[in-house]
Amino acid sequence: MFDVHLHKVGLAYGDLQVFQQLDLSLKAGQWTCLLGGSGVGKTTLLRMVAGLVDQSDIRVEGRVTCDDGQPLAGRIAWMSQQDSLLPWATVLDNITIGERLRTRKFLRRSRLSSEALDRAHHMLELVGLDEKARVLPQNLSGGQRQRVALARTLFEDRPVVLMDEPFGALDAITRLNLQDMACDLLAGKTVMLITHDPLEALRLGHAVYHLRGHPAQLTDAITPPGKIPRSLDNAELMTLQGVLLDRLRHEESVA
Amino acid sequence: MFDVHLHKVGLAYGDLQVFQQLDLSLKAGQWTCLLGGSGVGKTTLLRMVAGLVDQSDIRVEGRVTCDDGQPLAGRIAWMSQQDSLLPWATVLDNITIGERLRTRKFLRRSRLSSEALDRAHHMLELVGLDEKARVLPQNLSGGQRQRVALARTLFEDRPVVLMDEPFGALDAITRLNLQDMACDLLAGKTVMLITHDPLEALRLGHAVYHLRGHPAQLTDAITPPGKIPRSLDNAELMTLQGVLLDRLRHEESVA
Amino acid sequence: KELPKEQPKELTLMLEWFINPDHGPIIVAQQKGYFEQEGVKVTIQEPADPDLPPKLVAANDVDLAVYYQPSLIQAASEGLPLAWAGTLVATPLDGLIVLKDGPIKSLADMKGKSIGFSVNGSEKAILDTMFKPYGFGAEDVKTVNVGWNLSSSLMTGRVDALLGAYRNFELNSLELHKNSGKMFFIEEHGVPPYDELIFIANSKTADKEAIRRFLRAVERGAQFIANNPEEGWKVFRDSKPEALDNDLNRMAWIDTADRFALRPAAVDKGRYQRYAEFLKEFGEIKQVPDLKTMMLELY
Amino acid sequence: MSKRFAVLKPLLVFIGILLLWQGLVVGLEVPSFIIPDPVSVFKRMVSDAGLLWEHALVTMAEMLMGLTLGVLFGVLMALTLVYFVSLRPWLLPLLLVTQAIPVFALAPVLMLWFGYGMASKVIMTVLIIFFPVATCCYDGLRQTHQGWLDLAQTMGGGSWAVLRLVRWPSALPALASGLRVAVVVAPIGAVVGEWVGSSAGLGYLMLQANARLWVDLMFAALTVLAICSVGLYYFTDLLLKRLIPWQTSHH
Amino acid sequence: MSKRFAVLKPLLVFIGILLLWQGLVVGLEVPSFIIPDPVSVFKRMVSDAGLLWEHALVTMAEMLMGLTLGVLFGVLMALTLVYFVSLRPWLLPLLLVTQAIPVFALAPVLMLWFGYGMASKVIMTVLIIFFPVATCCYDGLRQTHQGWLDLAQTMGGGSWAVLRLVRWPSALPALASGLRVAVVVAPIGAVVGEWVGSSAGLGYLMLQANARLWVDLMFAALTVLAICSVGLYYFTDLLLKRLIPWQTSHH
Ligand SMILES: Nc1ncnc2c1ncn2[C@@H]1O[C@H](COP(=O)(O)OP(=O)(O)OP(=O)(O)O)[C@@H](O)[C@H]1O
Ligand SMILES: Nc1ncnc2c1ncn2[C@@H]1O[C@H](COP(=O)(O)OP(=O)(O)OP(=O)(O)O)[C@@H](O)[C@H]1O
Ligand SMILES: Cc1ncc(C[n+]2csc(CCO)c2C)c(N)n1
Ligand SMILES: [Mg+2]
Ligand SMILES: [Mg+2]
Repeated sequence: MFDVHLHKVGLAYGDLQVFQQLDLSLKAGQWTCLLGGSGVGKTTLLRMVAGLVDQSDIRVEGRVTCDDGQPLAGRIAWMSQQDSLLPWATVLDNITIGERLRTRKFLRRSRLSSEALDRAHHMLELVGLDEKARVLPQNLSGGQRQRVALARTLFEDRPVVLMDEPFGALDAITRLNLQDMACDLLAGKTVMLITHDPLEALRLGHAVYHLRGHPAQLTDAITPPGKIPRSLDNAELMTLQGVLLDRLRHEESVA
Repeated sequence: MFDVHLHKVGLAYGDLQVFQQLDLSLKAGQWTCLLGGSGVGKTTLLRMVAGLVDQSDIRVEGRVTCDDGQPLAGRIAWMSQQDSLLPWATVLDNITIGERLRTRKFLRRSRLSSEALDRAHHMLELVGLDEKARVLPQNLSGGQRQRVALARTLFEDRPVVLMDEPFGALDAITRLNLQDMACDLLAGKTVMLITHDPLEALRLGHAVYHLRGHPAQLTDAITPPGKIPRSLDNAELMTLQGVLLDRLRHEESVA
Repeated sequence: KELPKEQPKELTLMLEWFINPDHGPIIVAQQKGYFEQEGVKVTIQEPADPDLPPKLVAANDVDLAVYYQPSLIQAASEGLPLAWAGTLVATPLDGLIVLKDGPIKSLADMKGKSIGFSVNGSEKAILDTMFKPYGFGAEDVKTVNVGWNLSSSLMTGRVDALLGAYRNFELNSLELHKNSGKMFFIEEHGVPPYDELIFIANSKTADKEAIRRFLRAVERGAQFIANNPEEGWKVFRDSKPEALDNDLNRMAWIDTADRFALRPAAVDKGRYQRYAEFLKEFGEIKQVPDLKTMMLELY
Repeated sequence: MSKRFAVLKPLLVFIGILLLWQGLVVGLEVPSFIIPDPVSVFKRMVSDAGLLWEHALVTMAEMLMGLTLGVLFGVLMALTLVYFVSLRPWLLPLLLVTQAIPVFALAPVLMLWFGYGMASKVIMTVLIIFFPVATCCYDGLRQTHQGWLDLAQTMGGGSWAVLRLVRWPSALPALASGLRVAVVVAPIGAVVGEWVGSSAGLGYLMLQANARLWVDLMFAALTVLAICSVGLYYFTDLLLKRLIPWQTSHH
Repeated sequence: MSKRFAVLKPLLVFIGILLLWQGLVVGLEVPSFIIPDPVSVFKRMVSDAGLLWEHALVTMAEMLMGLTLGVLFGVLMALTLVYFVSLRPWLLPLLLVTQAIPVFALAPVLMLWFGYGMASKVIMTVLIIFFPVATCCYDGLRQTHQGWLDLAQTMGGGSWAVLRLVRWPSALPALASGLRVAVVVAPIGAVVGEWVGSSAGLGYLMLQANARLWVDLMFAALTVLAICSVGLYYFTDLLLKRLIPWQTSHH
């Protein structure tokens, strides 16, 4: 168990300085939620943590460290905003791609352990797609694709999980169910979650940050009380939602 | 002004009967909202209305007609669930692609009328992306891409507008603003909107349907009172939301 | 004697190979203006594909071509409208070439060896005849088509012998590359003698008057070379010095100068009959062609 | 029904070509020593079936070996270009030079270097096939969707695994174009090789027939060659469609 | 700095090849008729510069004309295949047959119909180039993302407009592969054409030189040809990179 620290990170696409001198800590075993206007830089920040910003046209500053001294690379599961499913692989193969990518075997079809296969089927069941296991992604609906991507991320079973709007394409009920499921499965893991839904952030986050401005800055964290997933009937949550919506609205007037 | 009627439509992908014997009317000048679980068939239904289901592996039944007797084709603007931006075209070119596709000119670069160009810039301003006009889609954030797709749909200025989760990738505030904007611009148009957000449906829909089951069936319409966009403070809306969430939850227990 | 005509006739002549001393009389006639004086205007073309000239003549695309007597007989027996229209070299030049200090000392050693050739179509007849006294035939050697690479394929050892390489030319070429060659002359080993290089024309549409004038000029060219071989060389060389002025051509010229037919328009039909029967005997042609159509009656 | 018709169509086209050919020959009075009529070619094909078959086997063997090696080398070259980025500016010109030198022009010299046996024809075929395969495969590999590569990176995939599971399948459609070109171009390599120097094969037979002015035999050999390569193409096409099923839906 | 170095690299490679070549020839004592040493080739290039230049012009003209026409026809064929779906099963076998027959086997016919001049060589080049371009362009056009086509359909785009604004740009990367192959293959076409019958051009010069055992002249011609086509390739590559800017970011 380790915290992840972002030290004075900054990033620019060409002339566009997305953020600068930003500090953030992802507490070990906790969910850190990130809200923010469209195009403010959430995805960019998440990619930075994931170590995906080494392209030539991107200028990067600062460091991302883990407080156990080990590098972060190799210890994350990342779910991108686009589902990034491999079109030639069945749903099952998509879910287990990480496992297969890591086997060092030189075989034609690296056989998965039956344990892994069982786990993959279990994941599919959890996201409600067990009967689609052998289907190609192009034959899935938008929400189904997102659920497959979610299942893939959960299947990875890494200590740090980075998710970029994992429930965005889901209907309200499925979303709540999957939130619960994710909380359950990711208990004890360090999670960074980008979402557009303030309630979702309050329901799941141990710390809820708001990214805003140009270059983007982080507000102080809101730390809703209680265990996650929190019930939405909670009165305190509603109060916090008011605070949050105020912050979000404030941003608009600033921008 | 004309209504659009779906008569006993049915569709199957191979063995998968998505829906059957479905009737639905899109009232002239009104917003019809469609809710439903992930993978139930909303996108499929919308594509059917848009006339996009002529692939070989799809079995289609029923008819889509307009009550003015004219065909529907050529009178719709369609916004798909994926943003479908052309990667080689700038944001501005993406927005005006419809206009350019329809000019019958054989020119190297069909010149847009300055009127059209102004309108495109105006659309961009409305979705808050005026300074990104010359940027390629690959340099946009997820929400920005969706806003460009929305601007493209609105730019089309067709009597019937079909939108598949047009606000799904947007943060709460931007979403509210763009809903208002869309209501404004689409006043008098016949709109079919798929959404996952019950509140969004209640806020914007003259009629709110719920698609559920296998094969999918439509529930009776909920018809919230008052002009759109409705205020969320409205008490009646909250009651209706309760009804709707009940329906949605009920579906889950059935499935 | 015919007077030079006010209206010169135009002829296109396609050679059978790139320009070399074998074409001496033609080049000399061109250079010294004999063609003009005889009232023909000749355009000379070199072939890129050695199999093309007869077809072009048959299709009336060119008027005349340099060709081989054995090949003419074959073409005629296949029904192509081709006919003899003059002789350029009246003796065989072909032969079986081996390396002088190679393992092959006599034809008997050829059994099981490989022979490179530039296809002409009578290899089987020739080889069968040459090897017969030693108790084997064409099927006991391996024949390899080597296209344009006659001497180099022998020098690199890719083949053990060559057929279709000329005694006046390829032998010198070998010499120049420090590989002495030795030739088994085919006419000394049972193959009926024939005219190595002849002119052919379309048997149906040939303009005999033009050909007569052409042959007169070629005859004068051959005469000139016979009388002044050194001078002839200079004329030949200077026609295209950048391509022709080299050691190989100089050496080949000497070996070629006395082989040009001095009576290009004369014909020995018996030779054609005999060679055709020879080919027929070895199954290279199905029937002996009609000499009447195959030999243009010039006079 | 329609499946069976699909097989019929190429056949009909084939018959159409034959009719056209016969029509042209008769109509334009093309002399038979330039192009013979299909009937006499067909007669030759029947009477010399054994001969044609024997030489066709040689050519087919050369083609198949050339194809196998050419595709192999092409793919390896593409992989090298993609993975050893620093080697790229050195390799690319080298690759170009090997291609810019037309093998045809080099053919006679190649024969001297590698002998008149099969090796030289296989090498010619390889040289001809190699470049389309390498180019298409390289372009395909380069254009792998960045999102997938990012994903694979965060998953800690070794580069071999990433190649096998991500880059390779994503490059398959482009590689397929390259393979289709390669298959069609392969006969040229083999036949030119035989033309320049050989003692067997359809190219050799064609040359022999041509020199003897047996034009019908020459066209019979040509027809056999055409049949071989059309067959090879359809076979490859079928194979590729099997290998890239996720593509077919876009049709 | 690094830009300038990028131009230097191919040059260094070139010099490297030359040194290796010279080393091999001298070291292994290869006889000059098998492969000449670069020094004597270079001498030939200097002494016969005029001759080479003259023939190079002819070949370049043939190549460029062949390229233009071949690319044009290839693209047109691809468009026909994509747009006239019902024609496809008829055209495809036809297309294949034209390719399966080695062009130079048709030489006599081509010579008869199109004469001994440039036309027949241009036609040869076209025949050779045509197929890679058509295949790649066809594959590119076929694989246009269905979402874009659906969008265009709902927008009521005419098929010409859809082609120009959607299908064409989306096929460009694939077409680029085809063009790269075409550019590199073009010299083969021209040279084979010259081989089959001509009185000018580098191919002609090479054949003549080869038959005369002037291997140094042959390699000089070969070198000139190689320079021409490498130049052509880099030019095309630059052009293509300009035309497809949205691709570069994936690198
Ligand atoms: N091309 C296809 N081929 C086969 N099955 C398909 C195809 N597209 C969708 N389906 C299936 O049809 C059903 C309906 O899909 P559709 O995309 O209409 O769902 P949806 O209601 O839009 O879902 P979502 O909210 O997740 O977007 C799903 O079960 C899906 O798996
Ligand atoms: N590859 C890129 N090149 C240049 N600019 C980029 C690139 N990707 C993103 N941007 C810009 O950087 C800014 C931040 O983008 P980012 O994707 O991080 O936003 P986001 O907060 O995730 O937004 P959203 O909620 O819409 O997904 C945006 O203004 C976007 O236009
Ligand atoms: C100098 C010279 N060398 C070789 C040949 C070619 N050649 C000699 S015989 C033959 C086949 C017909 O007999 C061929 C092609 C030539 N014409 N001139
Ligand atoms: Mg984002
Ligand atoms: Mg959908």
